[in-house]
Amino acid sequence: MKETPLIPAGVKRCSTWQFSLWMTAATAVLAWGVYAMILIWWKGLNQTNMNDAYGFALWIWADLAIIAIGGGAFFSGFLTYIIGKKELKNIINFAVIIGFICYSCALLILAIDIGQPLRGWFIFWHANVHSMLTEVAFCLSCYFAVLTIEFIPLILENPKLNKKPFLHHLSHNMHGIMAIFAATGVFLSFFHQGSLGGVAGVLYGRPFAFREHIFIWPWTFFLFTWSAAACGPCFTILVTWITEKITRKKLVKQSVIQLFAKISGWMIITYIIAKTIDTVYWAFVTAPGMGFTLMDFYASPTYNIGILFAEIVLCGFIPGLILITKRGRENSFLLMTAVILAVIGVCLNRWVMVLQVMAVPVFSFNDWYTYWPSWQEVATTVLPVAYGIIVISLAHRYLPVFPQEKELNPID
Amino acid sequence: MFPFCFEWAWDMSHVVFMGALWYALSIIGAGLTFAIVKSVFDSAGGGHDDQDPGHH
Amino acid sequence: MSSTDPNQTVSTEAAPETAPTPVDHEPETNDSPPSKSSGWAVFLFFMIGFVGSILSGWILFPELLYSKKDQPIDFNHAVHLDMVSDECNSCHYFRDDGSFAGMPDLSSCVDCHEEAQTDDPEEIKFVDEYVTPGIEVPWLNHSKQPDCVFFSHSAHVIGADMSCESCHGDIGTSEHTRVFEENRLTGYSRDIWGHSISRLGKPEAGEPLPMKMNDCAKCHKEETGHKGACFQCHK
Amino acid sequence: MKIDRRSFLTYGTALVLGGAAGSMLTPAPWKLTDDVAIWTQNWPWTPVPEDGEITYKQSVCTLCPGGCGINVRLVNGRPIKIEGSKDHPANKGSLCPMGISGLQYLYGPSRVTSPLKREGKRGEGKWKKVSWEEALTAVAKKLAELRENGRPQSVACITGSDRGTIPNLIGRFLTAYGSPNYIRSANAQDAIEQAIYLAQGKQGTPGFDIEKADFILSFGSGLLDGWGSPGRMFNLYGNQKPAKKIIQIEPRLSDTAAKATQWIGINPGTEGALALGIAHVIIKESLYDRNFVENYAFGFDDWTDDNGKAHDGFAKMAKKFAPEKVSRITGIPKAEIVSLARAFARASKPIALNGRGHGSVPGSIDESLAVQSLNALVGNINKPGGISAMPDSNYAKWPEVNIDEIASKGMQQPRIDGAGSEQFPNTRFLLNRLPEIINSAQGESPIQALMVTDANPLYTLPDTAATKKAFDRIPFIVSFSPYMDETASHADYILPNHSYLERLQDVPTSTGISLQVTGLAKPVVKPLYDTKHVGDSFIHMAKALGGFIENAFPWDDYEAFLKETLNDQWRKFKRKGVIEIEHNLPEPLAYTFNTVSGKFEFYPTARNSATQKENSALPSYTPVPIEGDVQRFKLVLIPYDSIRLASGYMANAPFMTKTVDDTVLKNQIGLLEINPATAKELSLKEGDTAILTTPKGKATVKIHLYEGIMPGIIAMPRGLGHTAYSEYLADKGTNFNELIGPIEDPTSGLDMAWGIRAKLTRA
Amino acid sequence: MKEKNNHKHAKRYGMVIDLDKCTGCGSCMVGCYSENNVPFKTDETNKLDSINWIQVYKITNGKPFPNTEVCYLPMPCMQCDGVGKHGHSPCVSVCPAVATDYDYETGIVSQIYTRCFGCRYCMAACPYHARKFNWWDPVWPADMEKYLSPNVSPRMRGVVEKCSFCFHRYQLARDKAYYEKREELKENEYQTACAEACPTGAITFGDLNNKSHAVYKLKNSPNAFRLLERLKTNPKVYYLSNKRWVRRAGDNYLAHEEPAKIKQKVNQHH
Repeated sequence: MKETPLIPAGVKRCSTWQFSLWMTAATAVLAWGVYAMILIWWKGLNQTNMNDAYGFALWIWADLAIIAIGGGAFFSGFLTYIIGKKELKNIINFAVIIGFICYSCALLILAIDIGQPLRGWFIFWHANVHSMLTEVAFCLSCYFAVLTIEFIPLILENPKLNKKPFLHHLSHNMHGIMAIFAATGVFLSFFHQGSLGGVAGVLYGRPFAFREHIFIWPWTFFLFTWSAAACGPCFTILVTWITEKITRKKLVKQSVIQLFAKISGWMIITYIIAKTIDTVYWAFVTAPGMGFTLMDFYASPTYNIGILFAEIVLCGFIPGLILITKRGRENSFLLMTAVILAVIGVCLNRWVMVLQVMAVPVFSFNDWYTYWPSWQEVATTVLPVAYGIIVISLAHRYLPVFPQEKELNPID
Repeated sequence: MFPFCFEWAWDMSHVVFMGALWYALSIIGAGLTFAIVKSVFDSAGGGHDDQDPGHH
Repeated sequence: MSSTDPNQTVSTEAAPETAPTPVDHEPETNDSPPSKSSGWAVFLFFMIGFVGSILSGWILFPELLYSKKDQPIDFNHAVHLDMVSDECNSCHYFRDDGSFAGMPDLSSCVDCHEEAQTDDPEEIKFVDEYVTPGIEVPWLNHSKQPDCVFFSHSAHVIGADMSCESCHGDIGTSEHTRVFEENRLTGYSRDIWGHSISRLGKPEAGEPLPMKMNDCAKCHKEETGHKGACFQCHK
Repeated sequence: MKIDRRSFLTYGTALVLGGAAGSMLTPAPWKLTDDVAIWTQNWPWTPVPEDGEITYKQSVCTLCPGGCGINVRLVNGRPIKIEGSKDHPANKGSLCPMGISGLQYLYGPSRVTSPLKREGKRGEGKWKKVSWEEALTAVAKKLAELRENGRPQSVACITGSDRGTIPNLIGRFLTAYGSPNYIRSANAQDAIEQAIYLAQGKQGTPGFDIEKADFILSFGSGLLDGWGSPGRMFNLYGNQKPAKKIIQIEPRLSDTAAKATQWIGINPGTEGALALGIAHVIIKESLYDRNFVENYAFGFDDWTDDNGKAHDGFAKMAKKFAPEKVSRITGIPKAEIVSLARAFARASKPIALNGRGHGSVPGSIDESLAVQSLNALVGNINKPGGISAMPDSNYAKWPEVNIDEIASKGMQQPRIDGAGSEQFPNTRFLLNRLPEIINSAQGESPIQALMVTDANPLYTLPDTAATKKAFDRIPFIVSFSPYMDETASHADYILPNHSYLERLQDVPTSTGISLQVTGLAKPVVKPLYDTKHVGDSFIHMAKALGGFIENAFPWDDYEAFLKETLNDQWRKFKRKGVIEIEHNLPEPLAYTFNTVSGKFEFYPTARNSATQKENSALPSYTPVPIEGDVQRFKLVLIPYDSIRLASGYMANAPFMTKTVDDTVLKNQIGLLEINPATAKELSLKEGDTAILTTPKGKATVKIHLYEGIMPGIIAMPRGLGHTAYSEYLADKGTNFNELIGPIEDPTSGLDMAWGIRAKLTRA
Repeated sequence: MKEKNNHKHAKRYGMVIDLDKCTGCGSCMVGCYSENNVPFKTDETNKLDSINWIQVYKITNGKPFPNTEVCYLPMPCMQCDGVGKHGHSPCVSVCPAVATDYDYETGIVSQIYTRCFGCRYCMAACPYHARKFNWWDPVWPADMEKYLSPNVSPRMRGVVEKCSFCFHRYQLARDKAYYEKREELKENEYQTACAEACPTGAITFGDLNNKSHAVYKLKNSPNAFRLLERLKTNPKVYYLSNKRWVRRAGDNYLAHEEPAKIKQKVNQHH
């Protein structure tokens, strides 16, 4: 089958065999993940190294982390459609695709993570509205629907598909009302990012996770939403940069990146200040009230105080400060350092909120709990990466993802 | 999830939570239906109704 | 999203120019007559699928879902009810610890059926195949709840003073056993779901009530004003 | 309407879409979604227990010698749970974890479900199912053959208990057959009962009236770790704890020590010295019961025998054990010894006990005598709150056995284990000596056929390697075990007994209880498998052997035998399930003793003094020797008993193993307890893997740091390291008996080893 | 959870465990296994994947020989009443599918295995590790399926289970009461299997609201304490110990804090 009619006009793509080779590699990794996934569904969660003390582990971290870094989608939608930052239209397609990948994987991981996948729909049908997880599941799936709706018109813009009048019109009409969808998506995202924060915050039996008074609501909710909004764009920038390196093409104008980075920088700074306030109150008021000193929570060789430093200073204030200064942003090395640090920071935060919560002993006579994922867990966590690479490669090859590509890479 | 479900209770938290959910779902549903129906008419009408594409 | 991008509109509109060959079959070419009629054909196929699946979903599906089994013995409740002194309780009795004995075992039957009393072939079969060798009859229980359910007959029959008929219908006056329909997937009796596959409408007079959790909860809510705790009926 | 590929695709899509849309309006997808979820709730491989009428049956637990009453809950006649019986006078409703897990033995994977004949090599695990007729005939034939060759004494039988009708029936069989080699497995009762016999002249089970005592001085007895009748001990502890002082003396903080009023760590094997040290203080401070010592005791003061020879009395001997000296030996501070002695003597009803752990190792006679003397010093003999010898409830009155010439010749042969010989005149059974005797025999093994019931010597005897070697030399081994235990798996024939819940049996209650209670274990369920009551097996074999042997068994089966035994009590027994004989001797009679002096003998004249230090029969102190070179093996390894681990012939049920802490067993490796200070010297950390070496064997262990053990001492539990049974038990940890050998007490021949020298090296 | 309490004579079933009497024998665990059809595996030494509805912990005072002391601490589900009003126990509020619920009539936190879909959020929420996950399909070897009790349904793989205070015994006792036309249960009619199995009688079970029940008096002893009270989980399992270090080990305290005073402060809030 000839590929040419599938490729958008006016852009250059690598040769079919090059592309096939690339896709084969990614598919191999994907297959490994899928094998592990099937193994887990068939044999049950005994395929993991989770245990009764570590009921939440690698997957839940991966879930929280990819939802956070997929936050670029809702936040760029918010900026573009609600605030009216029109420049961001040049990156929003890509942000949506990344969001779509992240959220579809988040749902997939949830489906692997539960002990009874065939009963998974109970979370909707028999919903307990007081549970943070219910809120997460509802908003996650609704928002995933929104992302799909946002992704569909882009798919329909594939030259081959767009020839069908119905699909052409559909794409067009969906574009026409996209602002409404985007607004709904922003609304849903605010909700579920927040409730993900609540997932740990409401665990009042877990002194490490628990927050009091306003620090539980709206603070933990707010922190999660804010950090996703702050660091999601960084991930979008990072993936754009990687895509540019791999395709050896400039895909988005630097001015767009700069704007996105600047907004992100201010978000990070404000977020990390709020996070610091939260940490100080927690360390000096909440924890002692339950009989813990701050250092009790960092008394393990793995979970030492360095973790807190890394999360707040190294991956918080530093990238924030780089991104809000013009010189920092314009230096491409500093820009990418900041972007990477911010992404690590938000992932580290999710790690701490899941795995350290489980590791900290609550009884004075218990030891720290340790856990090391099984290969099946690692494989299913790597699966989204391979899946993401495949989706991005396909999208970039066959869809007009980057509106500025043609202008930036004119074909002679 | 639905008022006829066993766990359903008409209290504040249900109204807020489910209200938000159904609100979001109906917007998505309505928007999607609108887009599809309009596209059906657009494509059935063929060249007659050029209004929308013309606006690009 | 890309509505501001002029290239996009150009590319679609330019499509016939760059790829003129497949015109004759394209339904999207606006004025070719076959495409109009094929539009109706598409609709026709859609309707075939639509109506076909509705019919099979409503008629074929319930037939396939349930397997049908006969009771080991065609039992005549009506005859027995006339002869016993304490109505249903004569055979379906409470034990001293308040638990409900359910289906009677052979020892309840043996007193009268040591030997066949009539020439009813079912009775003779009962005596020959079960009473004489001392094998319990594997009755198929229409009302059997799954293992996770604790149902207290004493709470309902003694505590709430309910009659057997209020849930089990008029089985007590039946002259023949009904066919036992078993859900092939779950192993449940169809009676639990209710005879109506849609669960719409009310069961006819004398029919046993459906016994899904929602049915229990509905009645509990009506009678007690609250739905009760999970552990009330689960174990 | 042309159908080409493209339109086919379009129409197909339309059809599918229409179908999908239509199906949404039918119940099918929704019902299927629901049904699939319900299917996960009723997976066919998740069992659904059958419901039915709940009933209860009373019986007696025979999993250990404790003899607790049990109440079995049945659903439709199917036993589903065991609870303690509140009606039984011994345990009054309390039951240990083993008793509660009893149904796992009944239904468990280690049951032998039919008679088996060995097919492959010994212990290889290849068996052939045979009929009862075939199996019993084969065993009877072998026994007949040995008799014909004039060697009936080469047949031996090892049992778990010598009380009740089943052991008596087996003993009767052996007598009629012509073998004196009826051997009961050893336990602490052996030494204590011998000490009581020596001092009081009464043969009987030791009874300790802990119920009425208010001060309990325990020399390492695991009172709450499974000692005596566990149900009784727990019940007592729970109900009377505030009223009692318990002093626990042992090197390790056991569960008993943890619950005691005071725990005193002591160098292992020096308990006898402490007892004498306490006696020293009591005598020196004149705290002893003058009435008893002066009027009812002999050998307290120095005395002269009929030949005019002067002997030292107990008081003089105790003088040698001044607190300073005892402190050096035992490692207990001097002041503590003195205050302990005063507290003991001043208590209103003090009692001193010994028999370490579960009480499965006899221990030294000297130590038992010394502890016994403490009880005598406070006049605590044969009275409420004291100790006494409980005569067996003697209900077994059967016609005399007439024996033929072969049997008579066989019976005149000395016992193979040396019990009752000139060297060990007061000892009845010496199973611990058997392996060594067989291994050192020239030519053929002196035992040609061995029958084992209610015992598992291949696991429970010290020095497993030597035991196994000895068993390999025995040409014919028959096991009556209902379970595939170590001994059964090395047998030639297994004639499986009913499990304890399927058989009828009288159960005299255990050592230590001061009530004469006999329980009746009634079958709570019909035998599940093709098994036979061991009594019936012996009666059957007797009949097959014919002649005088057959004549000795005029009963059809065991039930008839038991019925005749119990005679007029049978009906009451059957109805009540328990016969209780109050042991309440009138006060004046209490101080009559059957000794030579007619008094309680501080100086046990019946003891063979030839083997003793200074030819004196007085309870002296010689340290219990600990095998091994001090230079090579710097540590001392001791075992400990836990109520969660069965260390006797019955092994753990899966439920018990499930309760075992991960500081005792981790994965398949046992943990060794070591004081952190000692571990530091050896640079070992918690969880390290190490090689434990003793003069007898080697084992891989993991390190568990425990402050509750004396520095220099290391401890591991007994009851692990099985090689047979099922995957729920086998290959977990190390069998302590593989690491220790027996040490013979010079006067009794009984095993008194409770520790061995050892070293630890990092793996 | 907002549901009003419709029961005039609502019970608050609870437990008082006398740690001074507990010898760590494990009978409660075994009694619980056999009462509640708890499965077992060939290797149960990984205590983090071993299903125990009541687990006996061994704690020490940390002092070196010979001043070492050991205390055994049996830990069932605490059946928390939770912060503020009853029913907001740490686990109940987080369960997304109402598989675990607070019973206002008895105060018992239920767990419905057929509803649970195995998200394990409740396990993350429970500081007592009372909740256990069925990582494997349960297997009863040989004929052991025959000893399973019909009163407790065996669990399938992939769901959470925990101590139910032997709720089925309450159901059976209620059955009998209905049959005998009685409204109230007697104290001894409803007892948990562990309380019955405890051979030293260390576990007392009853209605904490009922002044005639033994637990009512015991829980008010000056030696009584609850585990992790400062987290405001409001458990219905009380412990007794005359040892100060044991009472202190039941919760977390800063170096200068005095348990008795903190306890007073915490309880004022309830």
